[in-house]
Amino acid sequence: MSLCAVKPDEAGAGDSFPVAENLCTIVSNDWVNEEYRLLIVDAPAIALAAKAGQFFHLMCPPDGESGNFLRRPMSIHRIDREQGQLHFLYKVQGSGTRGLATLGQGDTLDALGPVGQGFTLPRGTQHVVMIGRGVGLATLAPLAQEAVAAGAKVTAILSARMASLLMAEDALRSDGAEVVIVTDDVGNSDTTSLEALLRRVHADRPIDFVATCGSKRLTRLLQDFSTEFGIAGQVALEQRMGCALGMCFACVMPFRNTAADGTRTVGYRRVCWDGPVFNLEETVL
Amino acid sequence: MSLCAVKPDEAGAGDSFPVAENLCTIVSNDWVNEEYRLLIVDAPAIALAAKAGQFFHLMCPPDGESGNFLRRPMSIHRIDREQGQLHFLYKVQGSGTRGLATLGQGDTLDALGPVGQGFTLPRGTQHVVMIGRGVGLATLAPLAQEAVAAGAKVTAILSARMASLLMAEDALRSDGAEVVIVTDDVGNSDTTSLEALLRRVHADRPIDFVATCGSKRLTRLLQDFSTEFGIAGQVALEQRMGCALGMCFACVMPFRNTAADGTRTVGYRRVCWDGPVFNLEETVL
Amino acid sequence: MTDLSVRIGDITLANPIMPGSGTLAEGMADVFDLSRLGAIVTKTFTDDLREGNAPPRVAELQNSTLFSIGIPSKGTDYYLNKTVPFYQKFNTPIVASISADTTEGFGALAAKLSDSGVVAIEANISCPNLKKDGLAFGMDPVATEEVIRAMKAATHLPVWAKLSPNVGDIAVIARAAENGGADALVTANAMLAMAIDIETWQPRVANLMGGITGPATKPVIMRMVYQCAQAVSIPVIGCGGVSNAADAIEYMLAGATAVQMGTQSFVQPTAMVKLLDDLTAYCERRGIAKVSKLTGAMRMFSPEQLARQGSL
Amino acid sequence: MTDLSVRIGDITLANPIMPGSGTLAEGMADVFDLSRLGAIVTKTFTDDLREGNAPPRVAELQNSTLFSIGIPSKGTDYYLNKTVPFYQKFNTPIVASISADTTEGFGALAAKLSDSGVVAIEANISCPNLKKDGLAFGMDPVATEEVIRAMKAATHLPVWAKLSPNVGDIAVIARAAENGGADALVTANAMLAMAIDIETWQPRVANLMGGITGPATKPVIMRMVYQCAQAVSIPVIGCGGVSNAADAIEYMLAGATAVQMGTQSFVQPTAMVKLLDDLTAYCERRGIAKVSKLTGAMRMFSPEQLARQGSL
Repeated sequence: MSLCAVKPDEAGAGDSFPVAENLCTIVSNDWVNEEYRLLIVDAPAIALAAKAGQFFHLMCPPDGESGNFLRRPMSIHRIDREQGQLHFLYKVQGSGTRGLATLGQGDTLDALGPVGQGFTLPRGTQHVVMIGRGVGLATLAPLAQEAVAAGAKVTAILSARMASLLMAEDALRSDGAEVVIVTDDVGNSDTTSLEALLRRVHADRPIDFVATCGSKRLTRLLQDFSTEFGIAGQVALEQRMGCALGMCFACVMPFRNTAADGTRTVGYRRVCWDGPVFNLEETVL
Repeated sequence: MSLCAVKPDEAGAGDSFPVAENLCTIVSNDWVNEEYRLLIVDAPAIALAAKAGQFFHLMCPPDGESGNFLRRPMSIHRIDREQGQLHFLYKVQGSGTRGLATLGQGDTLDALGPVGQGFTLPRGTQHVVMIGRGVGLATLAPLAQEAVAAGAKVTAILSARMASLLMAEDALRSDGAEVVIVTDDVGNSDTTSLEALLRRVHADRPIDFVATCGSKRLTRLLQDFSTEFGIAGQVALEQRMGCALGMCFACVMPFRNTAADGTRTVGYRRVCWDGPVFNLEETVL
Repeated sequence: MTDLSVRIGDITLANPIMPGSGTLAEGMADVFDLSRLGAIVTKTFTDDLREGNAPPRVAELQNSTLFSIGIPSKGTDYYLNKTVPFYQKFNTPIVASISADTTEGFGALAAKLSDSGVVAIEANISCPNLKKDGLAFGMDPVATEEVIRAMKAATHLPVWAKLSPNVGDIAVIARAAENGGADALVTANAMLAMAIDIETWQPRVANLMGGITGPATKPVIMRMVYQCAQAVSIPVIGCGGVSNAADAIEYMLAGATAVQMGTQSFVQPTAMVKLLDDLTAYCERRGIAKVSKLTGAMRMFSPEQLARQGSL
Repeated sequence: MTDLSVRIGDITLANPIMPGSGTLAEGMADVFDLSRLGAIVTKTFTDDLREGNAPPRVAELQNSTLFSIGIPSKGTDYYLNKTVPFYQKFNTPIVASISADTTEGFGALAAKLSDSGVVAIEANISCPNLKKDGLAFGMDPVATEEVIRAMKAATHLPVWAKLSPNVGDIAVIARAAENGGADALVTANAMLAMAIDIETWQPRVANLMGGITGPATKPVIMRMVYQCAQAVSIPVIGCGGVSNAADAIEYMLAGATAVQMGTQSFVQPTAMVKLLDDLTAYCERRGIAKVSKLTGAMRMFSPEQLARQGSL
């Protein structure tokens, strides 16, 4: 089946479709630190056509009395087309992820996707700065890979409570990103320190794209920073979802709209279909 | 906890109760032939106090889309007080038994019981004849054990499509029963042959109690036979159940009642609470 | 130690947990000490003897059951001479659930119970009358009010109205019951439902329709309990899919003063006792001195909160 | 080869499977060929632009979901210029689902759709009007009849009435819709329900109440489909918890001519296609030449059978 060649507008014309209920075989599903697990699956070609910032909607096994009736959205941590594998990095915190944690090698994961609008790197981008905290780091890694492949320098600022909770560091480095680590422990992860850091990075080498995920505080920081310097930027958002295909309208959040005449209003958009990646300046926090 | 000492009438007086949600550890759960599985569990003392003809109401694991919301009644095949074990013999045919079949060694079975009215062997019984087919055989085995222990001779007539589907034969022999086998294959399992067999057995050594389970045809045969010769008899019945404690009134079947003035009427009784063992002459088929 | 007691009109119950009518019988005394319950609501009986519906009477559904029992009854004499004395061995108030074909019948039966030893009478005006395609007293506010009024005129005992969920606006029925003099509402009975076997093409219960009970019904009855609690000033007893302490707490937050457990007792006979233990633990963890503080304690989203969550 | 076609009034559909309104959008075209469907029912829109309710809009329940979306709408122009052309790429009849605040509004919007390319209009008179504590047109037979009559006067297109399940006697509403001129009934919309978070003590959807959908609702809606099919002579389309072919068959046996799938498509976007495959296989296994033979084919227990099964 030809995959990326099929645009939504052409669907129905043949029998190749860009989104599928991919039945993926679990390769491993292990703890990477005390809070996070890394799930690696063998994925079919449709799934491997995913782009940075897109996500999969996972059927999670039941967790005790919770049947996990709905799927759970999960951002992609790594698309490894050589190995034919997808990586998901997740925090075990709700019944969905508790169910996911029960999957073992050889089990099957039903992963609907890839879905959603991923990151859009402006043509000719020279220097991408991404800043993430917690599981947000997982979501940004594929963007680093794409940006480096597109010839851009990538500076990844990773924030965590302590160094032992850092994730994605190795993946980012091996993808060619320059990694800067800030932690609460060390005391350089507060907004003031980070703003100063961003200014230093920008002064050293002009940033022309910023991206973030997973923290309102960091998103606000990047909104202010990118507005001040006129830098394009995007954020990957999270919201409780129903269908992940734009059908149920459950996952809306408010965004700023600009009409043709310049009038600005605020309206709901679907995180699953209009996002989960949105332009920073349109995002209401 | 003192078990058999607690009669229903005394419940509430202390904190020992004759019925419990017994959490039993699976010892084994293997196929005994192409249709039946034998489930052996380690059981607590409350469960081991069960009497022949009583049953347990089993919580069955989910089977695919069927959650098996309700428990399933299961007659007891063997009460092994020395080993502290209960044996259940079951045919895998519905979602409940399919769920049960998924249990493996070391898993836990939630077995509510023992519940129901078991067999009542008249005092001084000399010769018990029991006749069973299919899974009905499983239900009768504990009665053989009790009858032999009470000093009676037991003749067990086992009926099956073919000899390979026979069950309980060894258990019955080891408990001291004389086993007679009839099969469709051989052509001696039809009603006419069986009636002739019963008459021969009775002529040889007078029968004073008959018991059956699992076949309407055999129950009718025993009803006619026991009526003709004035022999006491009982049948263990099966019915779809809700609660197994006489609460929901779902498992009723019609029975003949005899009023004080001799008037006979027909009325519903609960198989779980008034039975599952009923006197043959009261049973409506 | 949390005070678990609740008041239903003039009656104080040691705790808010009781069985739904028809979901407890003598057999339960073999499993746990019935003295632990807040009340014992007995199975609905009629003055006359009734056999109930033909089997099959039960079908298993997803997270629920379809019961079509009818109202088998051994009559009033059996109730007074056998049932009440059995439960009087326990230190728990007994509530009689009754049904009748007419308003007068409800009144006459209530009168017979006045000195029986029960502390209240629950009027089962809601059990689907399958002979009328599911219509019942409880689907009509006028009939509801008349039945309760007739019972109140016939006995000094408190009367609880067990409402039918098979109505458009439960608040109208709730107010009718209150106007008739009901001392409490029980919200609600089973929802009228149906299932067909796709192999035999026959109904899965012989009587075609039955009542769906179990966890699947909780969200709809939760809404009705809230609507009832908003509509009347008498206590509301929540009944519908209560399986555990979380469900009981949810009903209380919605406005229930007490809750009845039904179907879960069929699956797990010790569920009411476990519920009480877990409810106590919840109150202790949350520092709730009196369980009655939970009643109606739900907090709506504030405008500020909706704004933070992305409201427009 | 089984003939899967069914007739809904003057319209012949290639098969009886269609999405429930609000459970299919452009994104589904990325998953399978929408030409396989019997019809495409689009998400309800209003003439005016609406944002819908504040989030959280969804709560997960047992075997079901609680949705409180409101009716976000991009208005009629968007529908005519964007939505219809998108779905016209598929070889499937389009059914527009509409809502309005007034009877006149329903009529006016129906008129605007007359030449839009849709083959029928579904009147969403049943979406809970949460501003009125859940009351809606569909809870009142007079309002139901008036809305349908106004639409029929305004357009030559067939009108389907999507009934509310939040009523006491669905047959009364069904007959009112038929009297108003409805060409078909869709039974039914979501059941009004509620859930509370026992940790935050807040409602689980911001708007307090929402509609429960999913498998848990099937037995109640099944009963309503049967009651509707008994009450009217126009086709009934079953809608409530359809997850697979077995559910569709069950609805057809109860009297439905076609079925809508909703929530299951959120969980399993290919479910409608799988349903069609399994429905075909069922018909072939059972030797059913025309799927329409299933409609209303349920067989009651015979007196002889009840006697055999132990009836009295």
